[in-house]
Amino acid sequence: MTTPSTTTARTERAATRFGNRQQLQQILAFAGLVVIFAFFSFASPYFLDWANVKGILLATAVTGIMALGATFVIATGGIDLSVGTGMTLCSVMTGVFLANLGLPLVVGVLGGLAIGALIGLLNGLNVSYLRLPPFIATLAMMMVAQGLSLVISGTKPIYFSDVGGFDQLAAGELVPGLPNAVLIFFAAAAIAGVTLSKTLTGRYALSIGSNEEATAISGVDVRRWKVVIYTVAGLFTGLAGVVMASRLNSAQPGLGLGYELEAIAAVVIGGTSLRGGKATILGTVIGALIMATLTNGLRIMSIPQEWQKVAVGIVIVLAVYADILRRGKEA
Amino acid sequence: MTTPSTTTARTERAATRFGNRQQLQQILAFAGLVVIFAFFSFASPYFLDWANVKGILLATAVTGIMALGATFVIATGGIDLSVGTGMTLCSVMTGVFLANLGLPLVVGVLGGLAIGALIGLLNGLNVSYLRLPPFIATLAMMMVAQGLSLVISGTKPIYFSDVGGFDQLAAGELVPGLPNAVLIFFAAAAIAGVTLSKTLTGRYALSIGSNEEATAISGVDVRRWKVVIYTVAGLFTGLAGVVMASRLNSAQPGLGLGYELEAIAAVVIGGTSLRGGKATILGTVIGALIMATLTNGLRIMSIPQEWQKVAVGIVIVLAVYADILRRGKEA
Amino acid sequence: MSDSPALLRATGVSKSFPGVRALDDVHLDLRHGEVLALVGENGAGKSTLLKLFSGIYRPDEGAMELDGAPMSPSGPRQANELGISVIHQEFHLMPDLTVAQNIFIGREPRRAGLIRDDELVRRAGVLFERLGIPLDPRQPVSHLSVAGQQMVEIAKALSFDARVLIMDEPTAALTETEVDTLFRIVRDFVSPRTGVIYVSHRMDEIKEISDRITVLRDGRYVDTLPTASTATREVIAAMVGRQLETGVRPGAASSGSAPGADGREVVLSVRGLTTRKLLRDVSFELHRGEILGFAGLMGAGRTEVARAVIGADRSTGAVEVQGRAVRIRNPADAVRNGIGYLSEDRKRYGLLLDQDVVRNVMLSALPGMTRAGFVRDADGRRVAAEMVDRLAIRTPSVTQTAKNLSGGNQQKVVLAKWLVRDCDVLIVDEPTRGIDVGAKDEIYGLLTSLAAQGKSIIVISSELPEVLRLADRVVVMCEGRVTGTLVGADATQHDIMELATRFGTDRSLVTTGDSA
Amino acid sequence: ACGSGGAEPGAGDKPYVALVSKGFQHQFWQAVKQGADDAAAELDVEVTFEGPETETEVEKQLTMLQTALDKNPDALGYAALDSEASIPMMTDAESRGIPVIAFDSGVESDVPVTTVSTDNLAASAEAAKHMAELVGSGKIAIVGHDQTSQTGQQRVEGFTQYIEENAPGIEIVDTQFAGGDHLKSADAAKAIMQAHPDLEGIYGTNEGSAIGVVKAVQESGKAGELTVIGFDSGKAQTDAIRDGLMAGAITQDPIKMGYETVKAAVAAINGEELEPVVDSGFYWYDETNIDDEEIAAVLYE
Ligand SMILES: Nc1ncnc2c1ncn2[C@@H]1O[C@H](COP(=O)(O)OP(=O)(O)OP(=O)(O)O)[C@@H](O)[C@H]1O
Ligand SMILES: Nc1ncnc2c1ncn2[C@@H]1O[C@H](COP(=O)(O)OP(=O)(O)OP(=O)(O)O)[C@@H](O)[C@H]1O
Ligand SMILES: [Mg+2]
Ligand SMILES: [Mg+2]
Repeated sequence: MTTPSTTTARTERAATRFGNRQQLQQILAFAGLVVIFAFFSFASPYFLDWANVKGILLATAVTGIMALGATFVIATGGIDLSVGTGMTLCSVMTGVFLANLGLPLVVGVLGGLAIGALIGLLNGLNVSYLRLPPFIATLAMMMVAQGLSLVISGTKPIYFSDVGGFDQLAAGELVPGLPNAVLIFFAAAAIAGVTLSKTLTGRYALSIGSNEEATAISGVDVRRWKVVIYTVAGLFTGLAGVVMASRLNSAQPGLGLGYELEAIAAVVIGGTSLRGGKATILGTVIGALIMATLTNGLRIMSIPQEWQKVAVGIVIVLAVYADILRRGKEA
Repeated sequence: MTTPSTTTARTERAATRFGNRQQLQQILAFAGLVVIFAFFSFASPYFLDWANVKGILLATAVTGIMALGATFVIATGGIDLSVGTGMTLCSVMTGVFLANLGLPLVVGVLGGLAIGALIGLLNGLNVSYLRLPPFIATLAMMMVAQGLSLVISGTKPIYFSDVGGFDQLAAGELVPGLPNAVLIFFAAAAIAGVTLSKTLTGRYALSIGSNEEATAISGVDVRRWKVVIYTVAGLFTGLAGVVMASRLNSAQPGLGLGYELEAIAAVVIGGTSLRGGKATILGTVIGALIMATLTNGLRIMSIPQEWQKVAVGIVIVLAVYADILRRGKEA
Repeated sequence: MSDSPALLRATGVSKSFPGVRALDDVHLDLRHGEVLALVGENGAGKSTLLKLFSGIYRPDEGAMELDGAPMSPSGPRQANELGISVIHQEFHLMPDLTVAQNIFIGREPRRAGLIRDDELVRRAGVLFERLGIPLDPRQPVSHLSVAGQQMVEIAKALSFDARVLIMDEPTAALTETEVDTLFRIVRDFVSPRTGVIYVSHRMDEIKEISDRITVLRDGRYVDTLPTASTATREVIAAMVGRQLETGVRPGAASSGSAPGADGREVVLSVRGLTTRKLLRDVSFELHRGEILGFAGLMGAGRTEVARAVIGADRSTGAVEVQGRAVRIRNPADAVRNGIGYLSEDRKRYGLLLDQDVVRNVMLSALPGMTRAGFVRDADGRRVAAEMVDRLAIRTPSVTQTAKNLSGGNQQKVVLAKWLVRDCDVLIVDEPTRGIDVGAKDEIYGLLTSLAAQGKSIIVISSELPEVLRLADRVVVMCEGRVTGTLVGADATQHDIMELATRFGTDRSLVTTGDSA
Repeated sequence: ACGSGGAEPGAGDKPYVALVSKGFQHQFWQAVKQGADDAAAELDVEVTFEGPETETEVEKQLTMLQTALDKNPDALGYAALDSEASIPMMTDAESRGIPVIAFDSGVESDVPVTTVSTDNLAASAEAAKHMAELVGSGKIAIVGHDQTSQTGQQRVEGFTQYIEENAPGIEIVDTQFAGGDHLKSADAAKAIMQAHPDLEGIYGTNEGSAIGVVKAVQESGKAGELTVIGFDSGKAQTDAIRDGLMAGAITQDPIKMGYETVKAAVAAINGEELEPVVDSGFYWYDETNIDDEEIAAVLYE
């Protein structure tokens, strides 16, 4: 063994090298997105137009917010299939609070978030205490939420036309030119980023995903923290529901199925591993943007819809493969 | 240390005792299904009627066959999202072979299977050699297959009305009273069962799912075997496509999305772990039957659609929880 | 046993698992200021006993006391709070988290709810400085070698303000230099208010570090002996319940009969093996019937040579098998060419932890156990039962899940897998890691007889006596290069150490610094 | 340029009409597209046609609408899944001077210059009328395709209302929804038949549902015992009618709908006045009139 001082010096050198490399990686993570953007800008004169970019961002917002929540669950090595219809249930309940019960705007919005948290809480309890596989627990919740949305709404949309200002939540522009929905998405991403990397919730999510047993043996109350993590994820589902409702100025009870797959896809394209332990919020945001940009660009180019599917599939393969090459051999 | 002979005797005796316990478990695995069956028989006089049971079996067949294939992929710790639309593509191609090109029945059917194998092969290559996460590789394939189905069919169904005998493939009754589709499902399950537990393909799938690195170091060509495993899974997708086409006597290019989730759910309800390493075909068959029985029973009871969803969600939680209790604490 | 208030005491504890009575009325007392060694054969119940102290298991019967007060920790967290710190045999690390994050998991310093990772790194740095551990706290644990991981576990245990330090085979993954460091740490730790329980299969270490020795056999308490006045032979006799001959076997690697390079056919020839990370121009030859030892300090590159040869890592250089040039791109190619590799990291590269002994033992040889494409499980069960007997694997049945076996028995299962495969060239990397003295001898005998049958074996080991005992020739490595080849019979520990430190310092414990 | 060539829309001199429909892979929407393409060829305009996968995807459709507007079309055809939700975009279109033609169902807004649609309530009432005539009295059931979309609901509502008001002897014992998936509709219909062995008739509210019902009747060997009434066309349905498995069905005129939409769009671009509503019509067809020229023209394969 070397003397302590040399060791430290060497250690620090290594650390710096390491830090720089990580930064580089994060910057490069944009590459896929940038290439896609560049391609479409070249291919269509309408693409790189603020109105269109705004459209892309707006299209990213709802799925993106859901994906933020899903990132936490996936970080633990779990999966959340209930984000799509759960979001719908939150929309519907927001509708009940605001349009049917006439509660104040703030209360209604908080209520929507609370329903999201409740969905997450139940998922967490089922996973932690009933020891259900996350796939099953959240699949069941997906169905229950879908059913309840229809039951509660009487299978009819709930309109917010009489709830003053609700639509401004998503459509208003606190920052001129940027719809609030996008602003909310970015703010939520910032919060999610800090939560994942700087709070116990995030740290334990990654730790559980990395080695659940070891985490438990290290004295972390894994069951309790899982409940917390799923609840946090549920809060994002709730937020997505509120934003969705505001964007449509209505709660559409039939919506939602299929969104979970898009959200999970955004997370995985962003480089988060479904095995857990590795997750970044920046990746998720980029993943969500890639999906929305692709869809938009192909539409702008008026590619027939059936070919759009084929193209999206192929581009996803290329984008993720490029990302894998970039990150080296680990697969 | 005891002498060799005693030890061996003890070891083998213990193995037998253990074997019995496993058998008991497999018998008990039916419990959830039996309870559900008993409940519905009690709740509706029309449920326990051969015609209805046949209906349930028929409803299980297509998803069940897909789930058989998905079991192999899940055994490796992967996931296959392309089974639903992949099945559709196989239907469509069978239509092209038989209805459009007028090839002989056998050739068309084998062609459909071959397309399935091809889909699986591509998935396998993407997972093995491009090192894409299975979620991404098969998500991309799901989109590509969906797009191609529409492109190839011109977004129109292909009818088999002029292909003599094709509909008998599913609807005929080689065993009187039992539609061939059900027979095919059971035969496929038997083949899948043997393949999973008695061939290299199955054993390596489980080994890879259990510890991929250790399997590789043990001299198993993991990449190549993964390609084989995905291809085998694809064959089942192809079979599902052919059966589907025969049952509808047409290839419906718009169908298929969402079936992948049902298939995966059947696998997981059957006790196969999404982490890989543990899988049984019997479990998958029971899982598929549970799903179909639930849907059928609730419909027979004329429960409104929205409540059906809620009920299915809750019953899935209960069934899987009961299974977990039965299997003890391992979760 | 003495009646003075012990620091830590277990009286009459028992613990059963399905099919196994792991502990049966076991006693243990640890006095203040002592190092108590705990020894026993593989599966004797040592790890299980320690897990009672750390609260991972609850005893079925019996009681435990800390300083005379009854204690029954509800879990590792509470054990830590009571002042008991345990380094378990199996690592409990989160590979995706950094070293610092691993050490302080559950104890993160926070400000306004946010974790202060800089503070974590600082504390880890201070800890490492104190312990003399050359690790980067910011490195993910997945980048560490087994030895590195072991050091993290040690640092983690010492980061608590512990009074009782319990170590379950901490040196199994370490070479002598690190063992010296560890012993320094242990001696620093011991004071009149503290004590250490130390589990090891290395008798010389036990002699060196411990004050008394408690012996377990088949889950039962046998005796507690004072180290100073007890001969190693007696300890071993107490462990195995009979007299056992250990030491150099006549005819093994002894003098004149060493086949050496002369005359015998070369079965494996490696020329100019180079990897991006570490290896520089490594060349050696392996002859039929030869046991070739590889020695070196931790991180010298022995494992990397093996991984490069079997195609697990990318490398350049020429490999010839039986005189034919071959290209080995992955371990499957290697096995096809008759080269098997037993990894030093059994958990990661050796075992299917959630599968049973049969499936583990069959894994490498599976294609040979089929008829018409169908696996003959009866063969597998038979072969597994044979191996259980031959290697004395302690398990209730061959259908026991691998993760329920004791550490040493797991190691035997991995070895069994390669014995079943019967490769012409077998590379064993730390083959006796965690294996008890008696069984070690059996395994040495086994390897020697394999060589006598014409198999060729490469033994990579951090235990110099092991290398010296087995090897016909010894290749010594330092910093990724071969610094010399010694003829086993003439080599001494001193010669090897000199070659192994040819380039001065050792390397860091980080092994996969640039990928991953 | 039939709208599917991938050519750059609006880049040439031709006027560009963007159509955002409620779906694209169903036969019905493909027929609408065909009508639109026909008109495009005839009137020398460019047309693109897009729609979400299912009729519940309000948000997806909105995003499509947004993208369509970003392409700066000369006119926009829009079949709203939810008219409320699209109001801001309608306003946007109006402010940019892009005329909007509503098709299939109306948009509750002054923006659309005209609406080309089928009266779903009336069409399903017509289906009910035939059901009542054929069954006389007894139990019937409905297999619906979509529980939440306007069309899906109206197809059930119009039918139910007619039966309740005009056929006191008939009882609708069950209404189940199966997403318009052929297989799931078949399974649902079978379950209903199982629960009500004395069922006299089943009504399937779209192509997939109707074919599913026929399948179910066939598979349970009850062909001829039940009166099956369908909706929309497609080869499977016309075959079923010819074979006597299905008593008859309602067909809309999707080709005309597409054609009229594009025609109205061109008129709007040229600043012509338009009627507020263009009825694209619906027809009852059965064995007796399936080969009539008028009917054959509106049936699609
Ligand atoms: N979780 C478990 N389930 C079943 N059996 C177990 C479990 N843990 C340990 N055992 C059994 O208990 C016995 C004692 O195991 P233990 O790990 O305590 O041995 P050990 O003395 O530490 O051996 P080694 O020297 O090999 O590490 C073994 O036979 C082992 O198979
Ligand atoms: N977890 C791992 N993943 C990949 N490669 C590993 C891993 N652990 C070890 N290795 C390989 O083994 C090497 C570490 O062992 P190395 O060959 O450097 O030293 P050694 O002489 O075997 O000493 P020791 O094994 O005692 O550390 C690494 O360079 C790496 O190539
Ligand atoms: Mg042990
Ligand atoms: Mg090594």
